[in-house]
Amino acid sequence: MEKPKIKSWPASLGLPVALAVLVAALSLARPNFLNLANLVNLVRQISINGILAVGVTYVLLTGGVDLSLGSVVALSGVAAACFAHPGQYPAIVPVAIGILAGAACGAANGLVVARGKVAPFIVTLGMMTAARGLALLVSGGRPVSNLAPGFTHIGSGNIAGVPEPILIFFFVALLSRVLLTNMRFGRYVYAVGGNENAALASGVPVRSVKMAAYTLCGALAGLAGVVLASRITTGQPNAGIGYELDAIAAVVIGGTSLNGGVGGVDGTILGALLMGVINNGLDLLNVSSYYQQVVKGLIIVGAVWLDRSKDR
Amino acid sequence: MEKPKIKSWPASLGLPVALAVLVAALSLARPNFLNLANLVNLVRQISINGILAVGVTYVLLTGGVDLSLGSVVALSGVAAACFAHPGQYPAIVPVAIGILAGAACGAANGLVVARGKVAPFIVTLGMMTAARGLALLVSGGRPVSNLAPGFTHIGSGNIAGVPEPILIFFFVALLSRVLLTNMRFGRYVYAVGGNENAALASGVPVRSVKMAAYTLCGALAGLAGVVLASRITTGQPNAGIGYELDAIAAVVIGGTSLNGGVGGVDGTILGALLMGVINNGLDLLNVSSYYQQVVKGLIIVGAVWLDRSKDR
Amino acid sequence: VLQGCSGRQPSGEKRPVIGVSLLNLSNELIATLDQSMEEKAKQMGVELIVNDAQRSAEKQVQQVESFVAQKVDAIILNPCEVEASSPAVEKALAAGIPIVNVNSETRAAPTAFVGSRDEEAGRIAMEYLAQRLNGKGNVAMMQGFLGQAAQIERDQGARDVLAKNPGMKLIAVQTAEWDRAKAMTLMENWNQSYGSRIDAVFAQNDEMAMGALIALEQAKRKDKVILAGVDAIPDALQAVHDGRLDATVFQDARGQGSAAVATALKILHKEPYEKQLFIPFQLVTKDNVAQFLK
Amino acid sequence: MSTVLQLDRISKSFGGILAVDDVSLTVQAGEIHAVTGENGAGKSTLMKIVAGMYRPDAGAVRFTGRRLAMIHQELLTFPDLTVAENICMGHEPSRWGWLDRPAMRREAAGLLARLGVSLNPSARMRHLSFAERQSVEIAKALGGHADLLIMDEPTSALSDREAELLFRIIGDLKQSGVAVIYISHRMAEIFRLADTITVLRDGRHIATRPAAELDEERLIALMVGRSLEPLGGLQKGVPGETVLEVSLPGIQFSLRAGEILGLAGLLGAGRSEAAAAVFGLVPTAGAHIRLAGRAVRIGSPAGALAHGIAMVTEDRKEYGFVPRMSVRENMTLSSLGRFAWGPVIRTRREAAAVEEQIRRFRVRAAGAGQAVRDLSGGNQQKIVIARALLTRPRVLILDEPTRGIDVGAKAEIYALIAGLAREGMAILLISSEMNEILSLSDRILVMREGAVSAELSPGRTTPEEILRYAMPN
Ligand SMILES: Nc1ncnc2c1ncn2[C@@H]1O[C@H](COP(=O)(O)OP(=O)(O)OP(=O)(O)O)[C@@H](O)[C@H]1O
Ligand SMILES: Nc1ncnc2c1ncn2[C@@H]1O[C@H](COP(=O)(O)OP(=O)(O)OP(=O)(O)O)[C@@H](O)[C@H]1O
Ligand SMILES: [Mg+2]
Ligand SMILES: [Mg+2]
Repeated sequence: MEKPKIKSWPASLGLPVALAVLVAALSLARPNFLNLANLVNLVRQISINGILAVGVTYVLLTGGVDLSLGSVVALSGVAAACFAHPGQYPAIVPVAIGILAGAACGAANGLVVARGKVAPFIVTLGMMTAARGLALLVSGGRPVSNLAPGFTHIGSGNIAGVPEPILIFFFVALLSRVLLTNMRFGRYVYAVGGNENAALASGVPVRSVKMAAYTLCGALAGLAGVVLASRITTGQPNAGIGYELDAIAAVVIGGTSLNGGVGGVDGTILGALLMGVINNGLDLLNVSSYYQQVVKGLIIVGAVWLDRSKDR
Repeated sequence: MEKPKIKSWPASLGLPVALAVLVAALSLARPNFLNLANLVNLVRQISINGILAVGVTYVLLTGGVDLSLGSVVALSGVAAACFAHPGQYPAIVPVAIGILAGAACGAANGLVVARGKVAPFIVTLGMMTAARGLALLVSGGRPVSNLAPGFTHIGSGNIAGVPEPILIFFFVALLSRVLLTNMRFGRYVYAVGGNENAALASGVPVRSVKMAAYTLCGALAGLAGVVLASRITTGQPNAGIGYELDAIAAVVIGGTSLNGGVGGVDGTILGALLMGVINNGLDLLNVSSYYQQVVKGLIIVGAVWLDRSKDR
Repeated sequence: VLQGCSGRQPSGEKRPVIGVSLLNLSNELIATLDQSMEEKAKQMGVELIVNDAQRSAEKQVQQVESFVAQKVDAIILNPCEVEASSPAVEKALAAGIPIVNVNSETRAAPTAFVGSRDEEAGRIAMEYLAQRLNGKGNVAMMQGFLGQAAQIERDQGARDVLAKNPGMKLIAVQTAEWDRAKAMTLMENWNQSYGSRIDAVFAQNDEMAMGALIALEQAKRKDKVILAGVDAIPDALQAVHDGRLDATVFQDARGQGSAAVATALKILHKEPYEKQLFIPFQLVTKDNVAQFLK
Repeated sequence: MSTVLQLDRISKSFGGILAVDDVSLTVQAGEIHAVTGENGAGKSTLMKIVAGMYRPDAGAVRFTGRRLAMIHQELLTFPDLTVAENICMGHEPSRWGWLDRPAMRREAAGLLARLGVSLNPSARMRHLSFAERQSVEIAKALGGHADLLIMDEPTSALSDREAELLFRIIGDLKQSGVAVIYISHRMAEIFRLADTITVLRDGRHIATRPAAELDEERLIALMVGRSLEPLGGLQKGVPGETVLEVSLPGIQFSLRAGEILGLAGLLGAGRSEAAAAVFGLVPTAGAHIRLAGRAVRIGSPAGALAHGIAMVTEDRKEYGFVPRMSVRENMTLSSLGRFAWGPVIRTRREAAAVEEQIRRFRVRAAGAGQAVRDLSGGNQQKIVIARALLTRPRVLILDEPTRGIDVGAKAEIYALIAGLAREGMAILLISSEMNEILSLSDRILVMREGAVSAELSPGRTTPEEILRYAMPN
């Protein structure tokens, strides 16, 4: 009975199974689903959502939430694009600026959450609106285009045959996994989300941990913004709308609790994959747009339901 | 020492003060802000968000969340509009159908949350996608127009000089206030959100309470959909996008915790008012759209910060 | 930021105040429309109160209600929806305030209309594809945000042309929600499932056309697919100029904006004005792109 | 006498751990039935099965009464509701769903008065101390007109005075035919109250005897399966130089190395609050703290730990541990720096240290990886103590350190505390158990209504004298 009624869903076998079933069904219906080309395609498509989802995993683990992701993606994409015109700077400059812009937004979120004790929902909702406004201001409401090939290469190039967005996503996921499972900081993140009072009483620097989590999340949103801008070869002030919900959904599908303290990056990757497979599969099956939405909603709930009922 | 670090923020004086300051500042800057016409205007503008916010207050109090509100608004608006063509049925029929459609969505959410123990975030995110798809399916992707005057009167008519949407909002708010503070059901809602295990151990019918909360929330979203359709004289399959965030924001600004168990309808009304004043005021001041978003984000966070720091 | 103060200053002659409610200022086309209106207003000595409805018809109705409460002299409405924005028009007319619709139409008849018909854009683009394909081939269509007026009408115009060309088959239709990134993903998936079967793609706006273009280029299939968009945003014009994008359809937002302000002033000054001023769409291809590139 | 409850061969396991193993039990109306056993013996699990919160893997529960009420070891309260709402939850006075608030307040006030607790029925639960919340839970259980009352360590945080009042009420209930299952680690209480005593060990039923047939020694032997060394005289340390000087409004004391300072008082006297102020858990105006003669500002527990002050809090569920984290992660949470190489945790070192503590405290867990929320109450307490000790503090604050700990482990913890003092640790001991205070302390401070009312020496005082200074006048 100490077990709360909302399940803890440790990364159980349910999700991989749901994923496998879906993949099997799709590859029967469309043999080209399992093409190497399509699989690379699929993973590249989820890489932006994946980077965002890994970032927001930190925040959700502390028991917070970040609704500003989508707007931060737009702001950092625009900021990066402003410095990425041909002949201006080497590509590293706009990349750094994008990431910094994101980190700054995240740090602002973290500051108000940790110091001001305002509910993260409100803080990041405010940032969602404000960052979007800033993105529009910076860009004058127009896409910032004409970007240098060195910059757009990030989104479209390959290294050893693997698309760069995939490499970036894997790198981010791996690093975060290490940070969360093998580092002191990771422990603290779980402790803050698991029982903030106990963490405080155990001497965990709760405020700094929260600050760090939001800042990391923001920086990764900045990185995602850079990858997106580079992929679509423009900084779009109205890019990324709704990305926060997709990212949070991937994390929660992956078994991280919105109450904090439980979950991790492994689940997040699975969650992002599941969402990617659904999107890609429905497009491949050419399900009509209207039905696609209905079906998508049902599959997500169904997959999670299955997953949770395994460990009941 | 028993005091936890996360505040319970009871409806303190901070929010009314923030609201008063804002109103004073606006009426100085724009004398016509305090016109009766503009005030009526303002309250009418918040009535749809207000109805939604009151509805989602139930859900948030149980510790859940409902992201499907906006889509349910669209679905029930479309459903109602299909039965509201001139000479078809008396206006009560489409109204009832709209509310029932909303209640059905809410009940489906409640069922999966209460029985399936799936995280409300995921369930209602699924419903958000699915209900939007249904709205598009039902309407064939086109606005359902040519509605009977009896139906459109709801959104535009007055009773004793007061616009009907305002009356509906007040009625809903009053009823919910009584339900939550004076009725046994209300206690149970707070109990479930405050400590689900304790509620279970005390003999509170936790599942039914959750079902009821989601169903009520859905029904009120249905009502909001009807009012909206009547106000814009069409059932729009793409109406209501983002309404869920506005509604939840109003509730949380009003002091209801996303963790459940704390808050109430009074705060929600204040929260909706605050958001209405900000929107209306910024429009009246003719603040440019881009700055408006930045300013709006800052004001919301600022107001809540002020409110919370009062009782620290 | 706060432009001027009230329109009713005690000193001097009172300047007319026009309330403007725009569909969505984070849309490049609307931003251009706004800019041209503000320029024209400055030139004519008019005060504009510009509100952004952010794609919500309800918000638009609210904004017009606010204008009525503020007793502005005239309203310019850039409607979100044909039907849903109609109450806004009716409310303004009921209050005796002239209202000019700009860019797209509402069901309720305003005092005057300045703009174009989105159906025409869909028709022009699809006719271009039909001509390039000689009336025979497989077409895919990327839709805008489902249920929005521009999506519905551009869809309609394109389908009308397809109905007249039985040799052209619409093999795939999906929404990419006006979004470049979503369009790119959709095109990648189409490349996977249809491969070389797609002969032409019609994207209902240029953002999506640009997304599809990048995906096609990366798949090295652009030379086999004809691609057309709508709106003639600078990126698309540049792409047409560079021979990457085949065609786009120009919508004269600047012309619409200044004509709308001019019409509103004519109404206020009780001068004769055109009740319906159609500013036609124009097809842009490599042949004529130079005249659109500034 | 009629049978109210019959348990027939109940078994329950949690992922491989057999918590309850084939237990049968019968409880009669008007009987007070004590259930005893070491930490982790399966008492709470068995009771939760009776209350219907767990479904047994095997066996049957036959409850023939109408209503059953249970006071849980880990309190189950609604922190944001009022005392009255907590007490009436589930059986609110109402007509057609419409609440009768005055009646609720009256009922709550009446029940609390019977328990001798003066609490405002409109106070928010969140603002009460653990002991006060425990009394509210008791009042709630009494208010339900149950014919079977299960009390899982109801007095663990109550002082003798409140406990005494509770025993009188239990006596009254017995007279009116209510059956009571009573779980406690306090021997005196058990022999004072129980008609029948059941002993569990490792989840198995060991014995059920009339209380008259047993004495303390024999009961303990049944519980632990061996005989314990008598507690005897604890060898204490020799107080050295002054380590800690505390000055709070109304409270002043100093603490020397190797000294154990006992803090006695009744429920709500302010002992926990004072300790929390020293530890930096609540920012307190007018707090002046000197460590080894130097004035320090302690703004947070992290600061306190950095200064070598560690604390075991009274409310372990709220402040003691992170429920979903494992035994290992919880134990090292305060001292991760010692087990890390820069930012990287050295897992092997950590595991070794944790294993040592598990052995030292005889923690009954499936392993170091088990989540702490799945441990029994007493075992959770051991984890919290181990976590504090792993920081190697100079000053250790213990607030009800043996709450929920069984007799055997209690003796070991007493020996441990005395040993730490001998090694030179300064210890501030807050306890509601008179025995604990009297046998461990070198000096005793008594608190009353937020201020120190007396300083006594354990050798020359009596429980009666302590109580006199503790009672509000
Ligand atoms: N939810 C659970 N999951 C896994 N193991 C559990 C769970 N609940 C209890 N246990 C295990 O069952 C055993 C019995 O626990 P229980 O809480 O019944 O002991 P207890 O007799 O009440 O002890 P205490 O005196 O310490 O309160 C313990 O070993 C505990 O670790
Ligand atoms: N966070 C709080 N807010 C308001 N009042 C509090 C808070 N914490 C404690 N109190 C009150 O302060 C008084 C002292 O409580 P404290 O917990 O320090 O008592 P105590 O001596 O440790 O006794 P016990 O723990 O046995 O109740 C109590 O009356 C309690 O209600
Ligand atoms: Mg127990
Ligand atoms: Mg205490």
